[in-house]
Amino acid sequence: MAAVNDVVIKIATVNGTGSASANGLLRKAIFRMGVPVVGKNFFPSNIQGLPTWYEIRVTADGYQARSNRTDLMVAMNAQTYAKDMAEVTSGGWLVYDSTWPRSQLLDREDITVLGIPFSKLCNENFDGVRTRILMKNIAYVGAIAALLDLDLEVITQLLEETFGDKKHLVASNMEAIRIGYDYATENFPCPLEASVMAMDNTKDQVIMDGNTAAALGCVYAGATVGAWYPITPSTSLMDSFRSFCAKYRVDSETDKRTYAIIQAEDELAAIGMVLGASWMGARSFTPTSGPGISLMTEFIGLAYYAEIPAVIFNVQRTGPSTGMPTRTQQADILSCAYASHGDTKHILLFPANPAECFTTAVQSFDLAERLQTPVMVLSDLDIGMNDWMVPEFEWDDEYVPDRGKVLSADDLDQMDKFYRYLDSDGDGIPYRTLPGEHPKGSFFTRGSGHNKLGGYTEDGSEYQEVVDRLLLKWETARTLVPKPEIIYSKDNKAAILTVGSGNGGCKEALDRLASKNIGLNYCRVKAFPFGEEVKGFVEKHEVIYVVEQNRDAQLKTLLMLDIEANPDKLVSLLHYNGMPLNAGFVVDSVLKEMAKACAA
Amino acid sequence: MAAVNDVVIKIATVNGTGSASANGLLRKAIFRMGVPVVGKNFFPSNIQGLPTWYEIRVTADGYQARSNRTDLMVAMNAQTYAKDMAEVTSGGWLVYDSTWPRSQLLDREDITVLGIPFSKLCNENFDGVRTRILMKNIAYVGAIAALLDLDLEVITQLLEETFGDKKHLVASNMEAIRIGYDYATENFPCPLEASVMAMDNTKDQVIMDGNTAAALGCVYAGATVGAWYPITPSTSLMDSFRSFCAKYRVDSETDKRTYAIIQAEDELAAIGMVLGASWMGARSFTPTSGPGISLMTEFIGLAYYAEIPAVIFNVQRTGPSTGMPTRTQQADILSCAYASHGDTKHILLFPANPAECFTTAVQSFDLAERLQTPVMVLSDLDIGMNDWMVPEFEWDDEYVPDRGKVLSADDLDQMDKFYRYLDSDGDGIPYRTLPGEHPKGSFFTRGSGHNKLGGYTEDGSEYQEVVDRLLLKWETARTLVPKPEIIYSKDNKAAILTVGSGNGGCKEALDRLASKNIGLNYCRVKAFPFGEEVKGFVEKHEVIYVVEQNRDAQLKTLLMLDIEANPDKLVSLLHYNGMPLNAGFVVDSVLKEMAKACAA
Amino acid sequence: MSYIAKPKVSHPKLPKNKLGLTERDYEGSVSTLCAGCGHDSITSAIIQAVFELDIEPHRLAKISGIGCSSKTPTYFMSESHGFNSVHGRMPSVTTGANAANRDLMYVGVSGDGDSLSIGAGQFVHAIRRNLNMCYLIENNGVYGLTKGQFSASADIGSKPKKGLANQQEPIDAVSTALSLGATYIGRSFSGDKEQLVPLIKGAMLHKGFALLDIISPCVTFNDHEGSTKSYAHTRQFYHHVVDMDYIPPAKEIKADYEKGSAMPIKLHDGSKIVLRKVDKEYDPSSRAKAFKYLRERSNAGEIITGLLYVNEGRPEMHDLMGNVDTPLSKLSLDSLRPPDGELERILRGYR
Amino acid sequence: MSYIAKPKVSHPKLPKNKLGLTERDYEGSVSTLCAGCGHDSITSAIIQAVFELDIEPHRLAKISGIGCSSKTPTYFMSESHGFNSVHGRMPSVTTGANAANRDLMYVGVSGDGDSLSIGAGQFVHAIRRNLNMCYLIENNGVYGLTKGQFSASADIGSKPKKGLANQQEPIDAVSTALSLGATYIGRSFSGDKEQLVPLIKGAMLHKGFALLDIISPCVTFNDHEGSTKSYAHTRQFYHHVVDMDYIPPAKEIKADYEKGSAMPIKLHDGSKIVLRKVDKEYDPSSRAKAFKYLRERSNAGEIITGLLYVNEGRPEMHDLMGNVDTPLSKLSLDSLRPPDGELERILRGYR
Ligand SMILES: Cc1ncc(C[n+]2csc(CCOP(=O)(O)OP(=O)(O)O)c2C)c(N)n1
Ligand SMILES: Cc1ncc(C[n+]2csc(CCOP(=O)(O)OP(=O)(O)O)c2C)c(N)n1
Ligand code: SF4
Ligand code: SF4
Ligand SMILES: [Mg+2]
Ligand SMILES: [Mg+2]
Repeated sequence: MAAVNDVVIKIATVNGTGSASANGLLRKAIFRMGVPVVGKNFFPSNIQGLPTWYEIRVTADGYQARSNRTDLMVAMNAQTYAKDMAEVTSGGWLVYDSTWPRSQLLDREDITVLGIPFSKLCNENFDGVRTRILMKNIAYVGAIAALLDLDLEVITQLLEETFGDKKHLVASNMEAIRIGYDYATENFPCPLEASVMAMDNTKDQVIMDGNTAAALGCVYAGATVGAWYPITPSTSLMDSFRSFCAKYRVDSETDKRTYAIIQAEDELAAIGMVLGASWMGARSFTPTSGPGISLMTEFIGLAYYAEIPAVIFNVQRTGPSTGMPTRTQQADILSCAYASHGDTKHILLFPANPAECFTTAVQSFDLAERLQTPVMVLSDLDIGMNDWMVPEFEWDDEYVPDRGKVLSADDLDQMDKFYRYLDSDGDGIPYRTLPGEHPKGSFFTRGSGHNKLGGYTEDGSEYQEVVDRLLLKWETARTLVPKPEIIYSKDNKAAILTVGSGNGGCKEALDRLASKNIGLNYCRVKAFPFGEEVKGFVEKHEVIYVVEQNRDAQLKTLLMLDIEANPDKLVSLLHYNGMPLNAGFVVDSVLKEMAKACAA
Repeated sequence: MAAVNDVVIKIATVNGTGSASANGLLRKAIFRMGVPVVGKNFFPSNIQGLPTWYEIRVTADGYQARSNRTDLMVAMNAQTYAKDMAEVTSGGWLVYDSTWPRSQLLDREDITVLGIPFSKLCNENFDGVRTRILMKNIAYVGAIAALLDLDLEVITQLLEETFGDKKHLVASNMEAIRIGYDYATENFPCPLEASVMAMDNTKDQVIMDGNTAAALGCVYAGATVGAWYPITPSTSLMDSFRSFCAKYRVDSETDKRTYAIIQAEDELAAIGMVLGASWMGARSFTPTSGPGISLMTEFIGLAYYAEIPAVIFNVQRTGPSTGMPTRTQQADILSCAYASHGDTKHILLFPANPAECFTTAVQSFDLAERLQTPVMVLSDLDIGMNDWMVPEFEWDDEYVPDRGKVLSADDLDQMDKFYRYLDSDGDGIPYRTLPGEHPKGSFFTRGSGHNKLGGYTEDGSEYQEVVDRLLLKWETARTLVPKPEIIYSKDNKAAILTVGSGNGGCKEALDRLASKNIGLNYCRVKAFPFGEEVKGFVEKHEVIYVVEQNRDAQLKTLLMLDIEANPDKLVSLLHYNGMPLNAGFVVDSVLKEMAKACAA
Repeated sequence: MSYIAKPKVSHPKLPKNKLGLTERDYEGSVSTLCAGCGHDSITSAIIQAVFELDIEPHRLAKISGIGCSSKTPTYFMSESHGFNSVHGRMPSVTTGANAANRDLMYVGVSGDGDSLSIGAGQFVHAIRRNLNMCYLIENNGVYGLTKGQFSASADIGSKPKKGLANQQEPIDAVSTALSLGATYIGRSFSGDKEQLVPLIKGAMLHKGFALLDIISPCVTFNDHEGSTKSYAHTRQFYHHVVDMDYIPPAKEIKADYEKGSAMPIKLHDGSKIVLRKVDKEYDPSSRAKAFKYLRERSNAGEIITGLLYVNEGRPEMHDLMGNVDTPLSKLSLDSLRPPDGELERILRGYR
Repeated sequence: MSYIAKPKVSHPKLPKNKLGLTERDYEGSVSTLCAGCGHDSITSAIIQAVFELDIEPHRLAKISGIGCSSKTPTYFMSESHGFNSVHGRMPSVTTGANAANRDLMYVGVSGDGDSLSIGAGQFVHAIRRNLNMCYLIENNGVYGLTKGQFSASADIGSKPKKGLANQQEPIDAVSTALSLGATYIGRSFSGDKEQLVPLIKGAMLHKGFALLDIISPCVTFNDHEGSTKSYAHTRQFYHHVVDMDYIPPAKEIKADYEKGSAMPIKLHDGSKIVLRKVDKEYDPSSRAKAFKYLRERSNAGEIITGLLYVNEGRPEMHDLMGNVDTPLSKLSLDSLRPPDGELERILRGYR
């Protein structure tokens, strides 16, 4: 099935052996040749010594999801040879280190096995254990370059960019490239049928992971206080924020910082810090993942009820409990939507890729401050830690942040008396003040019963008045959150509806189904609560395939609850084994469900 | 509206002044006269000095809910005189301490105001500040005894039971009773039209609060490890467990205990302790309330996924956040059902009154051990802390606890090898072993990805096999949990469906509606997941009034999600101001909804 | 919370501070605590301290957890911003608030349950950061609001109203803070206003984490015979070891201190505190020695009070982080963004 | 977790203990930690200790939180029950387990992140209860599993691989445990098996809370120059202060200890430990003095190791509670119910 500019390369190595930079070099080289790529990392939940895979999909069409093929397997890890070979798609190739013979590799006749003595070659050409290991990685890049006909100029240039002044490193790396390249060229018919051919499909595109993009969004939103507790797969979000801040938030004269990153003692403290900072008027956020959300539950309820802005990035991983920390899933939707005891509901935003992580991050602060409530950005490991090709982000230098209804000292001067929880505008959103601004602005923030004036109460009707207003605010939120992406293929009765990282696989599936003459409409929700558009879309269709990455149909659940979508027409296609979604799953499932419906 | 044996007495005092025992005396006296009573406490979230009310409903019919009348107000708290007077139902009476004149009491002409100089009388007859305060409380009991024609013999007997050998206390209390009694008899026409007349409607009944009953259930279930962190309104559950244990669980010879109550450092630790103890094979539980549940969230997910039994009593209070800790609500249903990140769902049991708290407590351990998963008993402040008249609990001395699938040392001896998560019986429930029992029984408990053998895994399909089995276990749970209470009045198309403490008010409403010729069917769910019976009931009806005590229709939510109940026929009647439900609310709301439906 | 409206009468003859405010102006709502509760005395000491320090009410933020003690921020400074958060989590909220706005003064009020049980983790980590705040533990040895269970500060052998004496080792806030490096540590007693007011003043002005562990008897649940946190017991075993005077910026040190026993320390705003050592052996500048002294004395049943350790030298959180002087919350968002057009440059690195 | 199947070869010549087991029988799955990780050395010290103590594997429960360190229970004693719980919550799970079954031996394995940050509250409260367990902190100054952030045990001035040196006061597990009253406190180093093995044996047999704070370098993230938790730094500044020997029940104390420096202590099972004081000034029976000594030495940059404090006298949790000797989990449920017919009597009180 592999073809020119439509190949899936998978590299099997051991973690901690430095293969990440070699894999990145490979991915970038293809991208620089103008050919779209997708890069996915499959790594274990440990630090060193276990099998790890990097998958590069070369996709002229620019699809964003993983493919369920493996055309060219580079099996560098003896522990997983057997498994890796089994995975190669019929007609594909397997490259392995033939320094040691592997007779079991002759098992499959439907694939081509290419042995390259990487270790031997590197031992002959390089000194030092560490160098030899690193160079072996570069050497397989060289071999792949030959097999797929990559542009060596581009590779050279990338190495130069990486090592800059360190010319000797450029030289030694190029030597390793050559070793692999030459061996392949001499021993095999290069290039393979499936190769990479320069084109012009990556213009104005970048390759980035979602955590970096979200961090950049936080910088652009003007966030100043980031509190967090490390947890995979959200850690790199704060790491990136720290790097950007080191660059853009240090006063060049005084060397002083205009940001505070606080590594909290745990997630309970991290969210407490965010609430404290937001209360003071700073834009503040915390990145975390499932277990962290569970620990933040009590504070999230306080923020909801006391109406304090907060931005929480939940980079979801496979649950429940510790689950599989290095695998992806979308299974925190329900627990985030209704986090905390008592009557609560929370705004969720669902970016679908790194580009949206950037814009959604900015939006999340605007919405949190406008609505005075926690906003949770639900990304996942696939978006957060994998390499996506996305259009260059745009930034409007005229952007005016929405700080919401905050009374200034002047406003307060002109007021008789300030009451915190009055709904003066009829939109369910009260006015707030910032501590320290003005003597008249003081009020008491509390999670205990309070009335609309902000006073403590145990009076049932005063209490009820406030929680009822929160429902009105929810309706306002519905009008402010991002609208879904909707695509009509033709005016038919069936559609696919998905969320977040389901987007890539579903869109590709739409194309594939269309090629089978099945034209489905498409809706990708971007936020909870759902607005009119989602409701209208659901109502308009007779069958909606709800594609999501969890076991319990959590998105479907929200559709049923928030817009009373009729469950009879919502057909769940659930993918939750921890791997990113691929179009094949969607296509197969849709076809199966269609067949079932016909049979019934 | 008040009539003989149908009176609502409300006593307004200040907390910390010892009125609780006087109020208890009054309630018991009526009960001992064979007349059913309901006792509700409305107290502030502080310790001393704020207004507090005790409401006694005298109800020949034996209704269990509050009434929305106040026939006889005993206004002992000057701070709340005005409010208290305003609350008296037209035609009712207000008793106040006339030691100081209260001219504003003449405001209402539709009620009768009776002044009794309690303070003056007590100052004349007793010495010491504390004694005078306490005796003033007893004196109002005396006055009410005269006004309502209570049996002084019964009161004397109760005082004798209370004070036992301390004859002088009996005497002084009886003197206080006399003072109030005589003043009322001499100055007012006693008894009032609404009075209490001895009958025989309390045979085989007891008066108890739900926390005491649940604690007794834990004792009978054989619970040995109780870990907790104090929180209103669940605290008295552990207090009662401690008292019962002090009596029944201390070895008479060695003076040693067969129970461990651990006051944890917080709720995270409390649930951790429960899991540790359950893992070791002890029956273990924790009582808590909303904020505690939020803090337990992470561990609850671990228990679900690692399949560890746990019993959690959630005595619900008004949320969100700290909310109103001394007011009731049923607003943790949703957060308990889906507690924790990732795909999880949990078994909920809903007792409706103290008698059911007793049986449900026992059941909860059986179910938790049978199903190897957390079971949450959702009570509330109304059930847990108020005085309910319920039939004497029954206990079958032949009761055989269900310890679930635990392999004994003998079983293990005969096995080749033990694997923790195999579904050998096809019901989704694997076998477990207890640490220390047998060398072959050892296994590794973890919240991280594991396969059916109990081994660590990061393999998608191995992971999925286990979480899919958990769904099968859920279906087994569905068949094991308690069935709903269903009452058919006639074969009509409309019904009331409720849960927990909604029971009393709804049943009374059924009677009242029936008297208006509106005959509704009735279903009270006792557990989540819902079984066939609930599903059948919902399907059979065209309109179902879902009565629940929260803002967001959380029970309706579960019906929609768990049995895909059609929301169109579920009409929510929501009562969530923190006060216990009363029948009037249900009747009025049903009538209003019926009118709306007719108009539409 | 109270049903009694607070009388807002003007009292022309009450003394005024530099801001023209009277002590009344620093009061809050009427307390709803039990009559005689130690916490109310601490409230009034706070009011006196802030009045005398001429603090602008709206420039002070008062933060608490949950408990009788944590309710007290409602009872002082009604013109200040208050935040009654969740149980045990006052430190994190204060950390975030302070990170956002370093210019305000932060007073955290907590209980022994709030800080030493559920909040123990946050308590120790706020100390580690040398968070610039005044942290008050109103310590009664019990959970007042949930009706009298022992807290982690209950002493071994202390008897409850009924039931068995406590057998668990107490967590002593002072020695914990010493072992973690808090930079201003005092212990006092709600019934000793004379000692308490200057301690609070110093704590408010100290730049860094200032802890005051204040024994504050719970009259309802822990003031009986046999309780080691009762008024009677505290009075009996109470020892001043290092008292202090607070001297405002302008004033000179005048009092005639006995040589060797007085130790003046300059605070960051120019004011001074003078330590007066009652026990000359005591060294309030050494964590190691202070700890040893305290343990030995507390083994002997003594309650050692006063300003027990102080270190004006250690940088507080913002300085440890190297932050700008302007509060982060006051920076305009525009100034926080990379320059116009910079995004394009950044993105070039991702091609 | 590993893809390599563990070879299950029999080794007839390996030495056997009293139970007829070899050290091999106390091993677990193959470690998936980084080659050279200190934690693996601790695992092997544990294996040696339990082998030599003749412990029946299934009578020991091993419990952990989350982290590289918390993974290690998989790598020893595969015939024991293990519980890899959630991050920072090993103490509570162990408390509950022990409450239910006091007869097993409990080994808790934790990391500095697991115990001193997220788990700080549970850590201190387990100490307060004098929970009968052996609590190991595999202390590397960083969060290994999340890739090298500083933990709360990082020393001031310790440098990360890149970025700025740590400025926050460390939480020292040993002095915290001293201030809270743990009854057996030791510090050691993963690279010093000779010291470690007897310390672990004593900790396992001690009746009460035994803490071992074991410096265990993280070769991947915290073993570079400038790190104060590296192999090199630890070796350089490492001082034995009180070493100990473990002497099994039957054996007599034979070795010839220098007078005044040896201190024999009898453990509850009849075995003995003999403390050998390297620094004769040191007093491992006084919390006050030990604390002072440790702080002063650590101020001087020394890493003080050995059995630093021990108190065999304080009752452990069950004895504090007055519980029966039989494990609660072994009592038949029937025996726990009030006698037949008693319910009726109870209910009479509610009429
Ligand atoms: C998460 C949570 N758990 C439990 C409670 C119940 N609770 C309220 S106050 C309190 C203890 C207060 O003790 P302390 O901090 O010593 O304050 P005090 O009342 O003694 O002044 C508890 C356990 C709560 N509010 N939140
Ligand atoms: C609630 C929660 N937050 C965060 C994490 C992520 N996490 C896993 S291990 C770890 C730190 C481990 O550090 P330490 O205990 O010192 O162990 P080490 O890896 O250094 O041995 C963290 C933060 C988690 N698993 N759970
Ligand atoms: S219960 Fe105790 S702590 Fe609470 S207000 Fe009353 S006296 Fe104070
Ligand atoms: S990362 Fe560090 S702590 Fe973790 S296994 Fe590797 S060396 Fe050990
Ligand atoms: Mg207290
Ligand atoms: Mg560590």
